[in-house]
Amino acid sequence: MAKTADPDKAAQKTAPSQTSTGLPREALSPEDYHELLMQLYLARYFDVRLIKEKKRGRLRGTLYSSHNQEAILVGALYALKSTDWISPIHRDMPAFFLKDIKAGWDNPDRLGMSIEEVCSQVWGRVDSPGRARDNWSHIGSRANKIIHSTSMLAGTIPVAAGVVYADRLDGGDAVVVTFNGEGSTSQGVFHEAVNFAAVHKLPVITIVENNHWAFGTPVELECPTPDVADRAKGYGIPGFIADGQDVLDVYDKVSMAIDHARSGKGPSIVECKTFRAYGHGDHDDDRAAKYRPDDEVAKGRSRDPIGVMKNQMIESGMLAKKDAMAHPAEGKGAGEVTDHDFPEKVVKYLSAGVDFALKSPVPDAEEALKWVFAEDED
Amino acid sequence: MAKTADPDKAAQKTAPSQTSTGLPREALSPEDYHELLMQLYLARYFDVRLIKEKKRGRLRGTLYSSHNQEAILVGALYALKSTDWISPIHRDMPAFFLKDIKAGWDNPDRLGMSIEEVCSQVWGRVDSPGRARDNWSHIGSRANKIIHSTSMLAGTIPVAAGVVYADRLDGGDAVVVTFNGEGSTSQGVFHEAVNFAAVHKLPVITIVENNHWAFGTPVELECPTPDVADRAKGYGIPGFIADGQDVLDVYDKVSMAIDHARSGKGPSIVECKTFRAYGHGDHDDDRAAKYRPDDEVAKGRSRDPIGVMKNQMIESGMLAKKDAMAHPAEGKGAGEVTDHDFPEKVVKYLSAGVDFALKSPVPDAEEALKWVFAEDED
Amino acid sequence: MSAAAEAAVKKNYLTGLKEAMYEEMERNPDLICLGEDIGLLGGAFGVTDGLMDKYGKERVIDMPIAEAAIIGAGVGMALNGKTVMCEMQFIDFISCGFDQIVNMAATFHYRSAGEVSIPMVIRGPAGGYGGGALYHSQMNEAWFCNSPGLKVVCPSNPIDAKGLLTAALRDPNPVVFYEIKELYRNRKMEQELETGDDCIIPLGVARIAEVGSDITIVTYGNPVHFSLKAAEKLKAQGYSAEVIDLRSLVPLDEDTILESLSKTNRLLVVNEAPMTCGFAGEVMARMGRKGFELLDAPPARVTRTDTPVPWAKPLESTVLPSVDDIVNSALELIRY
Amino acid sequence: MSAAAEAAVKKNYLTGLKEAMYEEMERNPDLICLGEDIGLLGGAFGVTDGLMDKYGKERVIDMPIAEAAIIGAGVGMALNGKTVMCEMQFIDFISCGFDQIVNMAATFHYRSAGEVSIPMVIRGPAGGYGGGALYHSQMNEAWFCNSPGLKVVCPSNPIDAKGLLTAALRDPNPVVFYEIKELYRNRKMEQELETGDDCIIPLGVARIAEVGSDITIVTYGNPVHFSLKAAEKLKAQGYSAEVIDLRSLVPLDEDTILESLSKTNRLLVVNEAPMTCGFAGEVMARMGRKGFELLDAPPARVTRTDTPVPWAKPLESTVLPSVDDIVNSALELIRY
Ligand SMILES: Cc1ncc(C[n+]2csc(CCOP(=O)(O)OP(=O)(O)O)c2C)c(N)n1
Ligand SMILES: Cc1ncc(C[n+]2csc(CCOP(=O)(O)OP(=O)(O)O)c2C)c(N)n1
Ligand SMILES: [Mg+2]
Ligand SMILES: [Mg+2]
Repeated sequence: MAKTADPDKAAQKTAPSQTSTGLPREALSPEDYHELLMQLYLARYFDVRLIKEKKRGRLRGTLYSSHNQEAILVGALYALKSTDWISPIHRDMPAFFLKDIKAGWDNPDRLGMSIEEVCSQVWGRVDSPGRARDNWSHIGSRANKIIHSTSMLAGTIPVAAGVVYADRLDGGDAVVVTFNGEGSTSQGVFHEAVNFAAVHKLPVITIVENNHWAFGTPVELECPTPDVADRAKGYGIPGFIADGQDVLDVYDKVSMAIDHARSGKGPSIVECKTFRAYGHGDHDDDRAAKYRPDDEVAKGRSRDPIGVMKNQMIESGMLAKKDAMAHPAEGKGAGEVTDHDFPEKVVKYLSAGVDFALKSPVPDAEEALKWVFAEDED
Repeated sequence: MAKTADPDKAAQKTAPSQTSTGLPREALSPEDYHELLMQLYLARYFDVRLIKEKKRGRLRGTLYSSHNQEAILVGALYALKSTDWISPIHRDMPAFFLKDIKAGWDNPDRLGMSIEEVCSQVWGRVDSPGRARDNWSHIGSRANKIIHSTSMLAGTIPVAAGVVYADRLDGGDAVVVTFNGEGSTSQGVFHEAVNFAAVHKLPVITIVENNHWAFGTPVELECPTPDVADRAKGYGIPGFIADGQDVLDVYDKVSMAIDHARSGKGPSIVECKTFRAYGHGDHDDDRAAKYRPDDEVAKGRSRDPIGVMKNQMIESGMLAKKDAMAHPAEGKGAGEVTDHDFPEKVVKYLSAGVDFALKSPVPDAEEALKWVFAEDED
Repeated sequence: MSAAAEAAVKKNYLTGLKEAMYEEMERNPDLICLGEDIGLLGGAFGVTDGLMDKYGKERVIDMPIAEAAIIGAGVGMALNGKTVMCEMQFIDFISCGFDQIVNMAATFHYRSAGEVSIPMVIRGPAGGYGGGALYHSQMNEAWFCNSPGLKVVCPSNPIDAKGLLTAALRDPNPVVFYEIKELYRNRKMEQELETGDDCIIPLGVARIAEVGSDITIVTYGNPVHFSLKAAEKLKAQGYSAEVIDLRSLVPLDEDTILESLSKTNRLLVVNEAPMTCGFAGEVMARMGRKGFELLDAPPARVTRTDTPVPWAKPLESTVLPSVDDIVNSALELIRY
Repeated sequence: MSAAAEAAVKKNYLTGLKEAMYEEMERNPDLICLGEDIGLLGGAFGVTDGLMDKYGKERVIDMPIAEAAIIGAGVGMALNGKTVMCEMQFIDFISCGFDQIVNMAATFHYRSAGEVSIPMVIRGPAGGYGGGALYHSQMNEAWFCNSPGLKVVCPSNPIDAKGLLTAALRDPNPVVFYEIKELYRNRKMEQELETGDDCIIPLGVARIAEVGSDITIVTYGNPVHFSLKAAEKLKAQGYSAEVIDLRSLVPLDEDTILESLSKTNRLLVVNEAPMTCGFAGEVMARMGRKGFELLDAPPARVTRTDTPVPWAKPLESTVLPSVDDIVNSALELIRY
């Protein structure tokens, strides 16, 4: 793909096009487009469903919503092979079940976590991949090539670098995609890891979900450059910029980054510009309303990734306007939307996961003392 | 100075020139040139003298030579006001007494450490500014605006940022110059500190003494970009490149960086290209001969900063060829050079410091328990 | 409402901390605050709520997510004449700024032979019992107790929260300050708070939280309250436990413990840090030595098990000390 | 020279470590080494000398000066099937990679419910007495003893250096490994070394370095040798000291200590870490509890004072344990 050689060009926002652009999306079939739209729905529904479950009192703990940032997860993961690795963080819960889901939502052999496992984690049940030992997004699976993060932001990037170093040594061609907020890029370990990856041309793709806020701190106080992708310049690596509301643009830019990585040219940063639909976590919703400009949410919501994708599909004739309106989830907050705004397949799929989780037991108290050391297994 | 507005231009190597260049050096008088040359001699003599003292058995411990890198120290410090702060590290010992030395080598009121204090530190005597509590370059002086570093490379940069933050808050106009090896720029805290300084446009100048080796590791394994100054691009700040063998070029580039900083435009990086004359420390001399290419030292030594400066002064008519040859220290290793290769003033000045240190007592054993906490003073 | 009536208002732990911050910001114009989200947001838990509006963004700095820079920059400000408060959003994240604390801040006064003191408080929410899991539940104070040059403090109630934080903010040394986030908004233990000099609780002075004669329970932080509950339960069984709230670990008030032991002859130490090399063992070691002749039973401890803090409630309960654990250990000692 | 004669050659501590590295690199093709200057240079002290030439720069990686990346990348390699050795150029710099050790590596097996083990050794030169000053003299093992999920090891002689490092490199858990750099090239204590499986010293088994009956001196690292010297001096005064070299702190061989105490009834713990919350106190706490009935005198410790390690010789000597300190403490206990 010629584009990868010129990241600056590739970094420009690209409009969906009729004529050949050489963009990775051109290799996608109409089925892929429909699948992408369906995954956007699924990610969105996961989020609003959890919010509703919490309102209903069936769920405790803090929710870090990925509402409105789904295109980043869906677009990036769609660009991966199943043998690639990922490391999602707090705002990326749907990534755990979206990994490799294109291999079939119910395919028992696909790599990635099942919806049952992810819901079990949300509810702190024993069927969580981590048996509810750590919370929220801190799960992983070596078997499924998902790295178990800690809470410490950016702390998983060096681990990701190590994973692909080992893979390369074993003759593999895996890349790793780490997800990060823009605020996390100020951490020292971000620098150490990206620098190491750049020196060794490791296939590490650092996705920056730039939602312009790190909790209550605006991006200007975290990053001195106009674009967070500019951090790439310090390492002489490509810094792609994607429209985080446009799943196809994310897919294009991440595909270019992967192509760059897999061909041995090394790491890159993909900044996806987006915005945060609610507070930092749901405990922050009220305060966020005070520290954020009034119109920010409304402005952001007007470019809902589901709506953006539908429009592109309508324009390119893949979707009838009428069909597009059958499930009008786009532009709605969690409080406004209902199950009818989502395709039945999505609601059913997720509901099965929730039902499973609610029936999964909490782990036994004695498990707490297990697995401190590896020999404890025996 | 117009140059600061365009760091990329300013970053080019500049030749000494007859016609007006607008370069900071143009404001220097012939006396300044002679003083700079004398300071180069002094820094060099300090280094060779210590090597000789160790050979004579009068000195213990590891020496981290600044031989051949003196132009960086001299040029940078000459560009500072006395109220500015510095933080030297292991390879910068002469910086402690060179700070503000242009205010008069024997001026008791100048800021910077006296040669007696610095020699007392070298010999671990009680007249060291740190009373020989920590070794080698780990001294500082709040009164003299020199930050006390730890061993942890790059660890002083955030401290430097804090120092000038406080100064600015108090209405001061101080800048801070931190000295670092190129290897140190891989540390996470380098990133955290420079990023913070860039966000707040703090007057922090990060000098990178790129001698192409971090102990036994070549720069290519530390830094992925052709120039270490490229790291600046990640922060949207100027990355100046100076010829580290040319004290005037260092002076120019650091002056531009200072001008940029003092006018409120924020931090910058000044990479000074140089080479390491010996091993990492003197314990490494033998091994360095094995891991380094044969011709590296010879090649580097051919552009000795003392010789480079002399040539420029001869060219511009400030120095007679005959006078330049009176003290031919340039191009010689510590083993070859004698006191006669140095101006008498330099030898005398330093000898006084050494004599003083040798007479200074070691600290009392009981002092070891003092000053753990501040109230222990009382 | 009259001034007297207002003074009688009871306030929570968080308010105690907040008042200390406000009063010291007012009293000491050189006090600077650094932390993540402490300005515009007012802190993840609100300890610095409104502080930036009142004192400006130069003195209340919303820092990048960079703990080493937060602490390192704080050290630099302290070196240049400021007093510094660094907030860790959770004390767990202190690990990311660790080197700057133990090697830069802690040693500055020592290695400068007294030229430079670093008046600095590194504070943040700590402790378990809230389902915070591995990275939002830690009590990692032992790391800093083993790093000379740092004071280490942990209040268990609103009066101490305010008084110790005020003392810490006036201390010329770096202080690592553990706030028990589970107590922040606890309404049951609200207290009347003093103001300014009157509120100060000096570092290094323990508090006898409950007077007793059969056993000495030495503790700090949240376990003070479990120990008090345990003391009640013991009372129901006819035993009288003395509960000592250390309040500060470095410096440690050994005299108060020794005095108590001379009465009770039994020592139980309770904290929620991992057992090995934790501060509970340190108290046992010191008392085993200095109080050897006083002890009629082997000194014991109730601590977190040597495991991380897991998330799911039954798991978390297994690893953290409970009232029953304390009662059982105390009974074993008393009946020894 | 015949094979038998060669086997009889005595070797130093550093050679013990080096042989362990070479043998494990040969035995385990999945072993990767990461560190600063470990390849081209062969390590600041030469533990990995020649290793890159033999096994290639993919397996022996000259890392940037970035301790967090060294450890973090090592964890990633371990997660993906490798065994990892991370060298800290001095163990003092471990503070710069602290979070990756205590929160990433240490907890991986626990939080993955056993799915992922991290076979990783973090090793480096440690300890004082060499004029290394604040940042080249540390023994900071207590930080890691208080961080569940890590093993902590410290050999005192060439046989143990080789045997424990081999065991650590075969252990499925992260191990923090303290090498006493003052012993690296000590010629007086050279020993014959075994090879491969035969050399292994299992983690968690203490060694009785000297048999005695009047007092038990528990120690590890360099102070083992001071303790042995102290035992000699005590012998001259008619007293018999048993010296136990712990070799590994986590896991701890409590039985060997208890057994000794049942004979001597006196406990002195010696190490060179700062006193408060150090491992010496931990041994006192455990023995004060489990060995309460065995103790005829208050357990004591000789440690570094709660200060940094200063540079100038008289200062360094003041803060670090000496043979005389040990003798004096032992006599006090024996005569108690
Ligand atoms: C090392 C570290 N410091 C602080 C935190 C607390 N924290 C959790 S999320 C967050 C904000 C993250 O902002 P950003 O990286 O932009 O991600 P976003 O939440 O916006 O997706 C902070 C400060 C943390 N998790 N880790
Ligand atoms: C955090 C940290 N890690 C490792 C070291 C050990 N160390 C001391 S000097 C050095 C090499 C420094 O190289 P560079 O920064 O290029 O400076 P130079 O010696 O070449 O001037 C290393 C690795 C250290 N001092 N601090
Ligand atoms: Mg964000
Ligand atoms: Mg260098």
